[in-house]
Amino acid sequence: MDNEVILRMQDINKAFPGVQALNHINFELRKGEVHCLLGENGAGKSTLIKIMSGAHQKDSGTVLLYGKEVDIKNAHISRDLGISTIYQEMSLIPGMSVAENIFLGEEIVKSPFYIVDKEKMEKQAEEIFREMNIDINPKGLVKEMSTAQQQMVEIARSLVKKRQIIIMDEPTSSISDKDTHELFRIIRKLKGQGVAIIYISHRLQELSEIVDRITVMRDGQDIGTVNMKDVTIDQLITMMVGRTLEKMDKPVRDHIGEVLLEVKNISWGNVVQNASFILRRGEILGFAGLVGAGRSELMRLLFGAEKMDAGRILLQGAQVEIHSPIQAIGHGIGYLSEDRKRDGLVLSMGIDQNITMANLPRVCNGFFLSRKKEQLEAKNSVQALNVATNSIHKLVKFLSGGNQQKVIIGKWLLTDCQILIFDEPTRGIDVGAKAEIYKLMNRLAQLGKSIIMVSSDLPEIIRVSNRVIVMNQGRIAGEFENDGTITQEGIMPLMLGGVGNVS
Amino acid sequence: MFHKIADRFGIGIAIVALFVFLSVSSPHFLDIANLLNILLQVSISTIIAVGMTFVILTSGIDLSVGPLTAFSSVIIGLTLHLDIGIGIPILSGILVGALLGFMNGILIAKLKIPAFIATLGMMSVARGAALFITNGQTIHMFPSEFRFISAGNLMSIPIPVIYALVVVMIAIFILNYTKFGRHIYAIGGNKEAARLSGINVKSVETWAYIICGITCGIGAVILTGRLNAAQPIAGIGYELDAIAAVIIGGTSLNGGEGSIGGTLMGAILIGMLRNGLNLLNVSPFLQQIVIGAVIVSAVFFDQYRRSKKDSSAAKGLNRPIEAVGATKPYQ
Amino acid sequence: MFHKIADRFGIGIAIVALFVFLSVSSPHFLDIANLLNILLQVSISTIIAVGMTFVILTSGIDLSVGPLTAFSSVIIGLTLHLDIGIGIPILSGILVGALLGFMNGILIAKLKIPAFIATLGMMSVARGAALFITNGQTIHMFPSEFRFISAGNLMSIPIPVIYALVVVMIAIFILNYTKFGRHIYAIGGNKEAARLSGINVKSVETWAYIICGITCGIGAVILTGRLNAAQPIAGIGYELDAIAAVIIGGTSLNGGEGSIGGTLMGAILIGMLRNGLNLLNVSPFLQQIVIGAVIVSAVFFDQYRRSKKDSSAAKGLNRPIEAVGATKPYQ
Amino acid sequence: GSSGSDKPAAKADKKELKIGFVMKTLSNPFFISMEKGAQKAGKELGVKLEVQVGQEETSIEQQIAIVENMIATKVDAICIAPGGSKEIVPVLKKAQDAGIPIINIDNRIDADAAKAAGLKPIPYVGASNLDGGYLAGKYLAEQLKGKGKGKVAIIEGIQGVDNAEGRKNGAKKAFAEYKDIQIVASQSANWKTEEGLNVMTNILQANPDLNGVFCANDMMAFGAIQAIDGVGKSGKIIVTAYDALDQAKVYIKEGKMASTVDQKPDDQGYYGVKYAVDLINKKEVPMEYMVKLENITK
Ligand SMILES: Nc1ncnc2c1ncn2[C@@H]1O[C@H](COP(=O)(O)OP(=O)(O)OP(=O)(O)O)[C@@H](O)[C@H]1O
Ligand SMILES: Nc1ncnc2c1ncn2[C@@H]1O[C@H](COP(=O)(O)OP(=O)(O)OP(=O)(O)O)[C@@H](O)[C@H]1O
Ligand SMILES: [Mg+2]
Ligand SMILES: [Mg+2]
Repeated sequence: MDNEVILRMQDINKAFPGVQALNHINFELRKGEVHCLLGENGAGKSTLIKIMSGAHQKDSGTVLLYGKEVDIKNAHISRDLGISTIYQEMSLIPGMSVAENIFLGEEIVKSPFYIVDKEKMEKQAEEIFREMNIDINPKGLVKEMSTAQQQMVEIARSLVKKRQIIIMDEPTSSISDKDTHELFRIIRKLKGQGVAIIYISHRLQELSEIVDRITVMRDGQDIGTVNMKDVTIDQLITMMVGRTLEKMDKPVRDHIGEVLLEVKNISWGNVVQNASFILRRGEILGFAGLVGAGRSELMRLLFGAEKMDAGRILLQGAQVEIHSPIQAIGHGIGYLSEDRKRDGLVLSMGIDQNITMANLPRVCNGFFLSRKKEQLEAKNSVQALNVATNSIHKLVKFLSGGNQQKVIIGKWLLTDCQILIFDEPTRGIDVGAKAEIYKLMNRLAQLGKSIIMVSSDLPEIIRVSNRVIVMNQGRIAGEFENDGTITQEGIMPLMLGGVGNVS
Repeated sequence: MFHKIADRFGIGIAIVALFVFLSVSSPHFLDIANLLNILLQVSISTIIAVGMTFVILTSGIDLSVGPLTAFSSVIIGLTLHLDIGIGIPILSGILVGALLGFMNGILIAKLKIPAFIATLGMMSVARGAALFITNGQTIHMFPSEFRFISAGNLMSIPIPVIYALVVVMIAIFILNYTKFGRHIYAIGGNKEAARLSGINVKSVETWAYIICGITCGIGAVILTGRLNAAQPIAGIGYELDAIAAVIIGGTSLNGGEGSIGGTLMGAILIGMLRNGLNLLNVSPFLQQIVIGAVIVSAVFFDQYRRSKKDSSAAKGLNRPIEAVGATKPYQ
Repeated sequence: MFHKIADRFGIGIAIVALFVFLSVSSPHFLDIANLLNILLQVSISTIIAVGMTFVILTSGIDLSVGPLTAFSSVIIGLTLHLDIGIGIPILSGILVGALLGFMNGILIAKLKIPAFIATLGMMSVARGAALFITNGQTIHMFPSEFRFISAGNLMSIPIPVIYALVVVMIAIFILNYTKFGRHIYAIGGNKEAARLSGINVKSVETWAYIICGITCGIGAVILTGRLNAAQPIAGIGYELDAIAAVIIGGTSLNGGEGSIGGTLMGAILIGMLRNGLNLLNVSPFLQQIVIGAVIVSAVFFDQYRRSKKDSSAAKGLNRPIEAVGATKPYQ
Repeated sequence: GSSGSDKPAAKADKKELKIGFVMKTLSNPFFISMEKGAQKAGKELGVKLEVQVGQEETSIEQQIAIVENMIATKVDAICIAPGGSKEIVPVLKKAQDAGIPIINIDNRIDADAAKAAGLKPIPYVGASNLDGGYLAGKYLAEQLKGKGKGKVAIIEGIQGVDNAEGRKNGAKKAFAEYKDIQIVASQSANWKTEEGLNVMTNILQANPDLNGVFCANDMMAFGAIQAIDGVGKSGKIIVTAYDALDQAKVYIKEGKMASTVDQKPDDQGYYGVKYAVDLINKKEVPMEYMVKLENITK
């Protein structure tokens, strides 16, 4: 029975303070299909799947599992019903081991006394990782893992037991292409076993590889469900955003000026080794590399968030000391960190207060904060960046992931920094917003600002940057001028540690 | 600020309920003299709770406020007896508070010692030091100018009440209308994000403890005047009173969320309760039971109200973004 | 467990240093009798600190341990005088502790009252109740079987020390080898994640407070036997001692990280310090200064050591960078 | 509420008198028996007592607040055992200014402070801690095996508190009269039994040849006795203490304790209330009434 409907959601409504997150949503999931939820940031995708997983309670509507109405009051019930969820926001316990996290809530126990069977859990975790074809130590602590490794641990959690439904909310937003590849292989295998998978992603290119059907959402409503093979990506985008997007400009080069920043021989343990590069005025410099290549760390050193072991930084030819973010900002360097919840936002504050946080003097009258100025600046940013919110006072913890990212960008745009470092700026961001961010970076570059963009999305790097630097195992492995000829195939070997053709 | 008081509406209701109950059950409660008494009796704890609010907003804690107050008080007492007027003694008391607060700040912000341990240590050290320099003796008898300025009456309003009001106003202003105040909230909300936004986390954190020390110094001035004595053992239990006021007022122990207005209400709730139980002549053993029960109920009620409000707001009005520019800034 | 003790190496060094210092400076310190004394004197605080560790690991706090102990002790005293043997009194003391802990748990986990306020309220209520039912009087003189079983010696080992050891062992076992123990850590590490993993957060949290109440009950049994008296005002300041032991032992007030082994070391450090200062007959004023300074220094030293270790770990010096060469190239 | 008494005063239509009776705390048996004495006087004289105490003995600010509240509720007289002999003065001045008569019991108001504040003389009912400490110290010295010769220790109350310092200094004064008595340790146990036990254990560890100990209250002595029991020296080390709790008398009978000083708290309470009523009725009262200190021994 290939077309058997496992899960049917009818007329689901869900409101949060000041926003109707789900508005009469209908959704059905068939056995053995990969069903994609697509929509702009804040469309309500995560909210919908959280109702399935028991994390949120619906306000009204019915959920039918195999035709029978179910009341998913909490996460436990959801799992007992055979639903497993990988959340967009990581939900791991940092101080516990990988194996413990994987089995959290369904630990394997043995007699006597129902002792937790660590060995067995570690062994099974190892098997899961072997199956996933990745190398993670089940005994290692989660807090010592990179974001990507943590994401793989999240994925591993859903493979512990056999489930009928697996929900994946943006599983690929922070993992490498190689791991994505492995994930797809596993998804196909699960599908073959009749497992239904709900898949959420903003990476439209990857959809065609695995997805069968797509439900598009906009502003909490479902726009429609289509078969993947019947539509083009452009059609999907139109459904998502309700209009067609203009085509992206090629990187412009004519405004690039003199050398602004020179980084010489920066080292930090063996994470960053002897890294040197230059950055010109008005240039967009892309940093490519595999997960854990040391790009983020290099940027954090440059920004003074970490103290370098060795190395020098020259701004307009003069050496500068940068030992703290304060100094970096003082020299006109801004940094948008890759983990926005951990390092970027104050979740308990409003949008306005987050936006002005890095440059409060701008909204001060002398010594005093001017609420008026602050609101004006915040309102301007919110409109310029198209943040989806009903109030500039909304606490950022209530924003969808993509809109949170826009708030951080707004914060740094308010600082007037000459050099802006964007670390994975489009992670978890919808196509429309992505295009806006690219446009924004281009505009900033044309205004004479210099931009460094770290990204694990290779096509994005090639599309946006004027020049590309590749890092591998903490070293700078190569550099390409983006004169329109570079390709993924050209960069990839350097990322993997091979010898490349440095142009 | 005022929207934050409104946030704490639940505690407000609890206060009103208690007020009405006490007015009905004790014929003396509503006397102006008694109401002024309540304010006078909470003035010191309010001032110190204000300092504590700064600390807790940064997600810290200060257990040393009692001994800090005692130490400042002793310094004030000793210097008053030097016969050098009253200005220098008052100033040195407040400065000593600031200094000890600064030491707390260094231990916590710079040396990364958990605030609980650092201030627990300071609690012990400052108490020991106060006892040591006085040899355990109380210092007493101070000039009447000092007693007037620290604890007298101005047109029948107790001066400590005025000080408390001024401290509250300044604190509200600092937290809501200065860069520093915003930084306090940011640090409590997310220390790493604050650091990466170019906020000097160590300095702001240290200043929070200095401010708390200063409020202890001010508290010490009032206390010394009120008692006409400087006791090395003064201020026992201040930390619990201050923290309780802050948390009853809705500030989270995790930092980043809360307000001075809430703290003020918390302090008043506790003070009114103690006063009322005295007036009603409740047995001392029962008093403790009642105080505990009322505090928990008030916070429960507040909590309950807010969870209701959250869920009803959910069904609520969508305020369009365009309208934001038109709204008046709340001052 | 053992790797966790090694984690707390800094505190271990502080303990050893203090040990050596006291051995050299007091001729009586190294007597077996004195070392047993120290263990005896820390037995109650260790047991209660174990319960406190459970609570703090869930990112809670329990300020009511002192009054809980007093209340249990009073119940034990009253029932012992009913002449119904010693089994029922001991059991009822422990059960009463569990019951009050359960009430704490309900207030916190179910009614969502901040732990600080809920247990502060309980502190006041339980103290008042203990005073009320005894009318403030101490209950004296208990059967010698009770005194033996609660505070006697077994082959010259004080029985309370044995109890403390057993409690420590059971706690280590629970926290490290049972599902419940892992859930305690999970809740403290990330409550929302724990909830989303299907853990019954409310129940686990409530149990943490029940366990803390039980340890207070056990502490009360020992205390009642040691003093041969049940006092409604017993246990003043227990909460600070217990929390200090837990945090000195490296458990974070934010929950999720820490160990019973660390708590044990924290309790021993404090006990040894007090014992040594008594032996050396240090002036009581100075004692407070010394205790504060030593605790802060020990934690600083521990912190410093760990930050050294962490920073080298962060640079990946003891961790292999992903073996990229081994992976299959993509496409 | 002040009405509703079913036991009218002697003169039928006269309003019932209300006396504020303020003590340090009620978590100490000393004050409980003081209250008993006061209540006895209250019953006999047909007055209503409003008994108020601080949370702990050191809660002087709470006492001040209590007195302020009593002024506001217009009690007819205040009978107070101050937590601090100097600190209480300003608020008592307020009470006098409001025309409320005051009786001072237990802890004597500091004369200098009173004079400086312009306080009208306040009758005092009580006992001297210094004298009591002296009495206990003297008895301890005499009871030592070597008669005025040996090693002794002092277990102090909360440091910096008037009665703790008075008792300690009294005992020290007594010991100083014997050149062969050596004070080998003086440590605080904060009035608490458990600390008394631990501190005494440690003192015994450092001074195995200790001959006697003076404890500034019975509660700490109870702990000390357990510690002495623990090293099997019950009765061999002389324990003298203070407060004359019932349990102390039991221990004295058993020979575990040598003596305890009785400050007659019930008498203090009784006479405090009695004189307060006299003051209200404009009768003459003695400016000082010292209850007789009694050193209770076997
Ligand atoms: N806990 C919450 N409280 C208040 N509002 C919320 C909450 N969670 C989500 N929202 C709001 O609900 C709407 C839908 O959010 P949701 O997270 O489902 O979007 P999404 O489609 O997953 O977006 P993204 O692609 O950015 O993850 C948004 O407007 C968001 O601000
Ligand atoms: N705080 C930290 N503690 C321990 N190890 C860390 C920490 N931060 C980074 N690392 C490790 O340092 C190495 C370099 O990481 P970095 O984040 O700089 O790489 P990247 O190229 O930006 O890749 P990513 O896509 O993961 O961000 C990785 O092995 C990572 O696991
Ligand atoms: Mg989402
Ligand atoms: Mg990175």
